[in-house]
Amino acid sequence: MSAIEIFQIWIAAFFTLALFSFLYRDNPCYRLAEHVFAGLSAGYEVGLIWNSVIIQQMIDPMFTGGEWWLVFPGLLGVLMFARFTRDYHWVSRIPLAFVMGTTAGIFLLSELHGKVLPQVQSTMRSVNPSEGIGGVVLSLLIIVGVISTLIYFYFSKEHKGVLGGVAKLGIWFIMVSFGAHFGYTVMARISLLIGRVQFLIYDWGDTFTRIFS
Amino acid sequence: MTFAKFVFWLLVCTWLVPASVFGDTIVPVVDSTSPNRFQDTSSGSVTAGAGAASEVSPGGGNIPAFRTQRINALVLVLVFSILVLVYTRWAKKGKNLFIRKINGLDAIEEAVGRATEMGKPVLFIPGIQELDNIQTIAGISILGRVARITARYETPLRVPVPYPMVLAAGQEVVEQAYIAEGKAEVYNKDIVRYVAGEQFAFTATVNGMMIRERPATNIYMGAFFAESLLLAETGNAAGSIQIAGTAEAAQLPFFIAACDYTLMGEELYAASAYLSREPLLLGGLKGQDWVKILLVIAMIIGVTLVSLGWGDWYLSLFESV
Amino acid sequence: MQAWLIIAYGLLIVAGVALLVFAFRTGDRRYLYLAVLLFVVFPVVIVLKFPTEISPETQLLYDAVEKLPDSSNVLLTFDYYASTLAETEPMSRATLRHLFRKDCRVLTMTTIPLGGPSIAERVTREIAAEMGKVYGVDYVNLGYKANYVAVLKGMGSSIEAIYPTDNSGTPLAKLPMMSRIKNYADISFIIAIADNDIVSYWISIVRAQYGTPVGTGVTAVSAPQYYAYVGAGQLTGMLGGMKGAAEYEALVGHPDRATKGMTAQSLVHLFIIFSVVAGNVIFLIQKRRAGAGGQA
Amino acid sequence: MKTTVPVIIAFLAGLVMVLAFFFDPEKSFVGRLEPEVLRWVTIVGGFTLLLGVVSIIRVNYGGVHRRSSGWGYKLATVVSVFAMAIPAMLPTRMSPLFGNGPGSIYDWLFNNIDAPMMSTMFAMLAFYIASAAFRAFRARSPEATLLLVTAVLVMLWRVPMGEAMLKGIHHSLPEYINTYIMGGANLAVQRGIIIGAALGAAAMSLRIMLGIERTYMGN
Repeated sequence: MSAIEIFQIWIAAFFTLALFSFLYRDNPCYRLAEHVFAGLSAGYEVGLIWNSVIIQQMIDPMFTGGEWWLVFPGLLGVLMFARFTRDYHWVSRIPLAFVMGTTAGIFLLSELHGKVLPQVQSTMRSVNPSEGIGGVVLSLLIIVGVISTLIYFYFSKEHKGVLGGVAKLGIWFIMVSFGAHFGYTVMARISLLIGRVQFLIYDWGDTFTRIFS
Repeated sequence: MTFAKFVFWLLVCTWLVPASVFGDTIVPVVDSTSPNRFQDTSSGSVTAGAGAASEVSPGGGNIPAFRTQRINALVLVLVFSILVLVYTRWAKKGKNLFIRKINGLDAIEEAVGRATEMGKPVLFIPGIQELDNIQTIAGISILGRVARITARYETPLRVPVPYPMVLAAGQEVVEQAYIAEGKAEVYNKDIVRYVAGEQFAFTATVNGMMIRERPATNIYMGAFFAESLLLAETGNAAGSIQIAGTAEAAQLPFFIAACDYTLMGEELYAASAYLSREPLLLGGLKGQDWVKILLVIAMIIGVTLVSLGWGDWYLSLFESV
Repeated sequence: MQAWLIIAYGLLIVAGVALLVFAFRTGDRRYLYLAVLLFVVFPVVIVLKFPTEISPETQLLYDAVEKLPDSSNVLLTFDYYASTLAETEPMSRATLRHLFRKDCRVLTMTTIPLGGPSIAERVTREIAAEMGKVYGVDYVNLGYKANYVAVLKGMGSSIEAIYPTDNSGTPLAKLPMMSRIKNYADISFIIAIADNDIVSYWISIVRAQYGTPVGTGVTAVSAPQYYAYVGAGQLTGMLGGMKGAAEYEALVGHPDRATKGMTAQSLVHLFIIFSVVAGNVIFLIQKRRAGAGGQA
Repeated sequence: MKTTVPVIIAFLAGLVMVLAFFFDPEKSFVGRLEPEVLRWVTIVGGFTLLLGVVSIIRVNYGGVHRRSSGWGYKLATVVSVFAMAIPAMLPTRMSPLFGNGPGSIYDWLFNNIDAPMMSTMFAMLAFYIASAAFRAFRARSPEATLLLVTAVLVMLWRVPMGEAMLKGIHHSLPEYINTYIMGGANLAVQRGIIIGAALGAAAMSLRIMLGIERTYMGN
């Protein structure tokens, strides 16, 4: 293990411990780690966007690929800075509207086509007794669960009477699902912590033996 | 735009214009198996993508390059748009539309009031995604409504955002809200501020903010992932009232566990309409409800047909390629 | 089991219960944090080994590797981010040990841009040093290339076209091992270790279109969705989460981090369940008392 | 003008995406326009990043300049931004330390400081999930009890010791949990939420495209 490797492990160990210390209380070490973390990740974003967007998707295609029209999205981006002016403040809404409109157009169809259709389709399951008792129970559970959950979200009527009953069933289903999901996730989170603790004990701990031997 | 105009334009644009102007059959068939294309499909199914590409050509009839196998999506979009717009139009005419109470949303005004009394800030987080996610846009719309309330009471507002376009949109929305309430002089450019573009760096900063400034109210509206519980637990420890809303089904259990109120799934999208009390926006919710009923009916028909063994043709109507 | 181990773990449990009582009494969640920390650190330092029952999916992967002719060419992927190292890295280490022991030639690659290549370098070099293997002869790290679908498909015709050089910039032509590996046809087995959906691409592109058998190691969260593939024979074996990794370590006969982590994982998990149940019992007792008080 | 132009632009941008969905990506004009529009969005976003940098520098440098409380931390943020961003923006041909490839300063800072901190924040969830479970899973009402019971059952099922215990109660109990709770009730609810949310998102998209919802312009 070289000196530089030991140094790297110590840096990582310091920031790891500094962040963990927040669990006890806010303190200068956490504050330092938090501020460095924020700065680095903003810088990371700048480096990423500069290299993968500005250079690779705009400058390179413009100058080496001859795609001169990419100057327009560039100008559209510049309009964003109109917000710093007094009279043409509203112009910055144009790039925003462009981005929001595109997002809306994509989601209108990706949600209806990519989510609603396949999810509705796979809910149409057979409840024919030939599926066996287990199969029928499972199908019924899914069909009733989907429908009652959808009804729970129905906005147009007060949840009373039959509607109220179905919505109540919906909330029971929702609770079972949330409990299951929560319980299922616990283990994965624990293994993340084990990973950090193993880093501290094995890797960082190892550097002590190297230093003192 | 009125409903009739919309349908007219939709028809013109989806059928006639492309058919006569844009659809060119001159371009030779490009190798449809080029791998780059699959990256863009959100379905994640590689084979489906390949199948879709090769099935295209002649089925389109006289409309070149139209993907006939997506006609079911077109029907769904049309039915959906018509229902939403019919109700929007009725709402505009002044028809009284009933919308049931949504607890989490009624709590917002109360929670802001509490912050005002305590003289502490309201913290609003419009999710951790960029403006290219519709949940972020929903979050930004809700921010506009919340900013009106904070402007009215002159309650301090903090909006840390993880991405620059959300920053731009957020600043615009908040500034306009303060102007609309006649409180332009209270507005400050740093209400909405950019904080670290990475999920966990953002979380670390916001957590620090929560413990140091102890906001009276935390509102989370938008797309959240693993950081949902990190934020909500810290807010809970800091003693803030917390209201969350997200359409990420996987994060709902954690918000439910740590927040006082949670808007689930579509309630997030309904929130901006609900808070605005504008009939125009509320009308849309009614239309949406109708589609829901139609889908439930469609499912029941489907289950019956499939159980009787006659369902294959019916299921194929819902095929998404 | 030695007596002192029993005493040590007995004390640990007593401490856990005591912290839980404090947490309940004071409402201060930091007692709980401390208990969780204790239950994670303790088993990592003082190892207590539970017998491991090998699941059929793990056995399937082990057998598939075991049946490979000696000196086969195998592709091992490092498709995971640094955040899931605890589950995935032990899988890489255990499979790598097994492959090297069988004198397989190991080719590694990653579809994760940041972190992926350096994890692959670190792990392979460490295990290679341990087993006396030589870079370029026994193993090669290809590193990362963008656009994974194109990469996965392109390697079917020519690996060199996608990766002209290895991760450190050496042309593949200069690495002796690569003279015998041109594309998937020269690779006998693929082990994809991943914390994301990439495994389904290894199945649908590589297994389905080129016929090379694929085995996998995935995180516990995503494991359930891959059982169906194992059942259908599209995946030749699977390691699920830290448990799968621990099982493989047991099979290879070299217990490592996963085996040590498993005890911690089970203990913390059981502690959380216990704390929830105990919290409710106390809550119900208090409620009953308050109820009785109210009526009197 | 101030609202009409943005509304029209939003409508047209959305329309391109809607049309592109129905037409062949290579054989139609809109189909080929789609990736171009998406690239434009990316580039606009790239330019906007400068706004973000201005914001983070103003908030932090302002504090340093005024020597307000905690200005030292704010200085750390400013220094970190530049330490990461500037070498990454310089071309690699000047020095292998520049750019964002392996061996660059950018790569080193990411692997040795950023990545460990990301993993650590992620790992803190273990503590939070324990305390959230302890506090929230109480049998306060019938609904909360349902949540509690399923959570405990599923948690038991996930560890070998717990699974053995469940098997002791009924030999196929673990299998039932997998089939009927995870693959039944849980799947059904996720599906219901996904369908409902998709309808909500589609309605929201429609409102934006048609200029009914224009909060982003202050209306």
